[in-house]
Amino acid sequence: MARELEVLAEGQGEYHRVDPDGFREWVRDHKQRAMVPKLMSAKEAVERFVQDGDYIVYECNYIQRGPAALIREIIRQGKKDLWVGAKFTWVDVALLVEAGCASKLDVGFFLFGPVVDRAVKEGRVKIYEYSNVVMTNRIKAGAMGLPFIPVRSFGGTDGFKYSGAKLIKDPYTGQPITIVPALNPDVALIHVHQADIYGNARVFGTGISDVESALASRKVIISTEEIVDTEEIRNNPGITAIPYYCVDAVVHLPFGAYPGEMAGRYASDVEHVVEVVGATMRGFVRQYLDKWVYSAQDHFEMLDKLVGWRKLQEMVQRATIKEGYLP
Amino acid sequence: MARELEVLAEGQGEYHRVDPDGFREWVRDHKQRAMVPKLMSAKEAVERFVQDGDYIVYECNYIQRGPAALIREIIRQGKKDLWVGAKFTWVDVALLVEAGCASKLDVGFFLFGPVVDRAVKEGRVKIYEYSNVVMTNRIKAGAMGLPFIPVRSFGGTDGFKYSGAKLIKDPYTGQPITIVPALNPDVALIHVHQADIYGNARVFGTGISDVESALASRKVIISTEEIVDTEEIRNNPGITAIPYYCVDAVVHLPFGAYPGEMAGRYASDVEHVVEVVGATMRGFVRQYLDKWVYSAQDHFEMLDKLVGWRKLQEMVQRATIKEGYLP
Amino acid sequence: MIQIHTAKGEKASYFNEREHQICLMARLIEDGKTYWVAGGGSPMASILLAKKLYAPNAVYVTEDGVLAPEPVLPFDPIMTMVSSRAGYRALQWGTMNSIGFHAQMGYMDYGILNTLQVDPYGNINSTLLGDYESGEFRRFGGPGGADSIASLCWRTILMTDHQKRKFVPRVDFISSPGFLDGSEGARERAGLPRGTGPYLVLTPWALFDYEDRYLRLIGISPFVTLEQVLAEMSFRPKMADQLLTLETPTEEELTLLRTEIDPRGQVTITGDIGRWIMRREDGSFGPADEVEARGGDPNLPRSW
Amino acid sequence: MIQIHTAKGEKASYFNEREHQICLMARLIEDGKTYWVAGGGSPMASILLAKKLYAPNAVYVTEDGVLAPEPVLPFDPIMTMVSSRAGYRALQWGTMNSIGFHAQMGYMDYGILNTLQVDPYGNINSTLLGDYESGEFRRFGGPGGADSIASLCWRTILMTDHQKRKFVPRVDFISSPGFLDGSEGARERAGLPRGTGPYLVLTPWALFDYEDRYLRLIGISPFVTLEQVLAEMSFRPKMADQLLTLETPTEEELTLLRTEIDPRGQVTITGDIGRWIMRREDGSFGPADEVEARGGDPNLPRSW
Repeated sequence: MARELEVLAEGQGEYHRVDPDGFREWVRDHKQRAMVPKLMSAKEAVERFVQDGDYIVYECNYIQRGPAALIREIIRQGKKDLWVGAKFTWVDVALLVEAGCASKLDVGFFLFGPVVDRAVKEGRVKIYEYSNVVMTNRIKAGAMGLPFIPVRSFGGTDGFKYSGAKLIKDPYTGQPITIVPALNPDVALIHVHQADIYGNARVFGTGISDVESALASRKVIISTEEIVDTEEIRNNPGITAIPYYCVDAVVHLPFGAYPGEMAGRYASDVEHVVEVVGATMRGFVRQYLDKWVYSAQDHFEMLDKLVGWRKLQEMVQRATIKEGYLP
Repeated sequence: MARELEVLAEGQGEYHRVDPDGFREWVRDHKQRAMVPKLMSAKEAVERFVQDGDYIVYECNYIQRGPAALIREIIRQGKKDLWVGAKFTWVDVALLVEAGCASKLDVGFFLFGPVVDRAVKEGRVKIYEYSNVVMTNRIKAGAMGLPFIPVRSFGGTDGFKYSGAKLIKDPYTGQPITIVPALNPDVALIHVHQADIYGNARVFGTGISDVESALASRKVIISTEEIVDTEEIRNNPGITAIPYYCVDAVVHLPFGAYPGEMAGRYASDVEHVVEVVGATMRGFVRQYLDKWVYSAQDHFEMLDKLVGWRKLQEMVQRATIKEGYLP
Repeated sequence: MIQIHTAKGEKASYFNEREHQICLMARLIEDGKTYWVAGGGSPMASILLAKKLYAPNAVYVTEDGVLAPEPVLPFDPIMTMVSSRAGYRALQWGTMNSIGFHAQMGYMDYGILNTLQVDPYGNINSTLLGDYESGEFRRFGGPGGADSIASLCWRTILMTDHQKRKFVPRVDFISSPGFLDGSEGARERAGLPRGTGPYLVLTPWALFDYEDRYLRLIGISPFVTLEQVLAEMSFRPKMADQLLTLETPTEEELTLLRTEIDPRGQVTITGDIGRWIMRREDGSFGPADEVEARGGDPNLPRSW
Repeated sequence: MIQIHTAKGEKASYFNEREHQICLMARLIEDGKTYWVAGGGSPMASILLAKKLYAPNAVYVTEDGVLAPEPVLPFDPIMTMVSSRAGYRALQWGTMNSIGFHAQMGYMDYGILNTLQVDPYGNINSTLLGDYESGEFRRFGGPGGADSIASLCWRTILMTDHQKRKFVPRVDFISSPGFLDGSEGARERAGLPRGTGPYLVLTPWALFDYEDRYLRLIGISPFVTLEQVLAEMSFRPKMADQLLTLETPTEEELTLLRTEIDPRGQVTITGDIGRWIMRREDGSFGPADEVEARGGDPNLPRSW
């Protein structure tokens, strides 16, 4: 047999190691298949489950239902050399780069600006090129336990050259087709509406690839607006988005998406968002971090000291759209 | 470039044509992207959208939420040479074979018996070997617009030899991995709890691969217990299982899963199910068809003449579990 | 070393071989682990019994993607899967694809399967008896979900009857993979995940594990002899240095099985359930004919 | 032949070039077809305007998988996607993966994109200006969803400004594929779906389609000359035999745009919106300085 199957072209970008068997062994040896309580503080969750050098994914941070409080905790703890799956990201990449946390980016999309630009030019940050959908497809493949997945996009781009993609001759159609490496991140950070203490989680509304990220990642930190009883989860099994057995930590963080929106619960803090976008675009990220991240010991102190109940209450009142965001 | 990528082994089974570009063109030329009403009778839907020789998929028929009434209509209309994606099927394969409708089966699993056995031995029915999950993975690949997908099962089996699978050397890990051809069926038959007249459909409870089948198939017939207003769909976009633009026909068929269960709405007709299982196992399928299918002009006449209101009412009363099956 | 839960309480005086097998399997269920259970029947009855008595934190999933249900028992007469009683109060309802992917990622510790035939390497046949190529065969339904369970779970446990025609040197058709030709790395060379494979085979008469990927007898039931066990196999298994004695059911186990889990007897009365066994006061065993009726409905088909 | 909806009612006297472009794009939206709209900004404003005036049955989806919403306008100041106002009363909420797969299967007729640079073959650059290899470049955010939109929708429509630095013979980086090197079958050889590719490019000054996969000028705005149009391109496009005149906005269009769709001016006041144009009574055009304020908030960043 051993018929040939041509590889027509290959990208030259470094890519996160493809090792589905190794991932399986990680799951077997580290994920709790019994229901054990996983409630802990953001500090503990980030200390235990985010290591220097880890590949992290999250999405829509500072926009809607992003894990904003968890990202700020990562910055506070000064994690290093993170490789960020920068798909559907925004200002947070600049925050992580300014804080010295990130050194590699798989892009996607994010809000560029002087801080990241300088870091890239000085070689402190390396960029590998993908697109948002190619990145979520890679995570999807990771969440299927596969080593790679075909995609019908990305072929012919210059990004392809700086990626882990390959163009092969499809053994079924004989036509060229692009395949991309599956992505099994080290860490997924996911903010949800409701979770029980074991990690069974509910998400309402659209998302990018939260469920896939939860399944695909070696370590999963869920932050949640609300802790619900497992009995409540069992009353409606059809709306459980994330099953407990892929979750490592559950952190109860009301307003955990602040300053972003949490659909059905609170609107965004527009002023804050305008401030951080401005800081990113103009390069004043250090000032932003000093003011909003380093100045508070944790999320709750930040809300108390820098935001205040009145503002939070006002954000809640502006969240007038409820349809589809309640169980 | 043109590095070699070995094909280590290949199954010898015929498989439904892999043609993602052809499928795309079918979608472009035949699927309505505008919202147009698609309500019609089962007779019209089957006449218009099931052709002799079509590859059809459905699941859980005569068990729970199966498209039982649609399958009976196919039998009444005497469709020929259907190729059945027989994953998570049961008695229905014997019904289709006895009625002369089916000539090829991709297995999966179904309830064997003398009728299919005879047809296979006489060459009237050909069987290709897969497993339930490999079949639903094939449909998943079809619903992603891909030509093939890797799987970590099926390798080393004898089924592999009589399938469309291939064992290749994974260009990322260097390890052997099985790939299977995507499946884009000609027809999907899906019974749902609620749909609007455009085909936006809701399904409550588990399933096998209904959503994937709807997306992957060239022609999609939805039968539904209940027609709901599109306003109702828009009130909870998070629970829409199937979007209108992949649906070709919406058939309002209360008790359309009869004699199977419809979770949250009615229990199964146990006597009927025992009768049809017995007929399948003992080879009395012709008698079953005469009594239950050919004797009635349509689903409604069957319910009226052969089942009766009292029985239906009793089935409804036995459906006491509601949690998770209501919007 | 295999861990077997200790059954407490009075031993039952009358039971059949199927009941004995299910109670044994229940005692083999490891607490706090995930089980992908094929269809219904004996594997499902075993995990349900285990959760009630020995492994309350064992988690099972079904082929249709139901995660950790608290089912309403008994199941409907035909449907052990997909139905609302079977999926009641689950943690998550998924699909066959979603649960298949979870297993593909390594989330399922154990799979429990039934089978038609098994060989010394743990290969499983549920497709046909006879010769595929010549067309001289009796066909069955196919692997269903068994192929994926046997491929993707870390450890596969097989429940089958103890009959010569079931333990064969070479299965007529590999529907679901065991250790294939038995050579080291054969599964990996076939593309299957590393480190998976057959773990136990349990019949009403005997318990087997694998040594160097070859079936090894490690325990026998007290109502059969080693000679009987070996006589009803078409090949000779390896033998453990010491054979365990497989304890017979307790009254508590049987009561749960007969009144809550399978009151209609679709698993433990209908179909091929083996012999009825009597346990005498002195602990010896003998045949029992037609023991007290349990009210199974003879019109109902065997559960699947 | 390109179909352009006819705008009814009184022509507007004052508008800026961005407003003009958006109104034109709205008139190009085909009713009853599906549109995958990148980000927010001009493409989103165009489809919203079209649905109100010309193409009520056009269906749009967003990158985060929202199918056919009836959004609450105006959007939040920053968020045109993902937010609850943007996804309100959709037919289905999916994910980026699900909508990507729908597009991959051919369900999306059109994609509408913004870009930094475009070349004669419709290749799109949103990654950087300069030279990738040498590191001498100004970097931008990356393709985001644009690569998939340009690859998977049947027809790609590009909205960009009419500037020499945007229309270049060769883009500095192909972030999203056009016709690549322009040869027949180049997309298919790169693994992209058959029969897809660039369809239109619309600037505030001109409309282009493609002839044999090369950009062709087919229409110009009445307030610029052909010479101006060509002078602000770094290559010469093909020319249609007859050039359309692109109608300027109507009062009705602008009122909807300014009061309902973009009342804060984040698309049509903030950032690079081109010149303000005055339309005289006699139908001729001239420059207009600092027209009546529309109340845009200068502290808000441009919408994305």
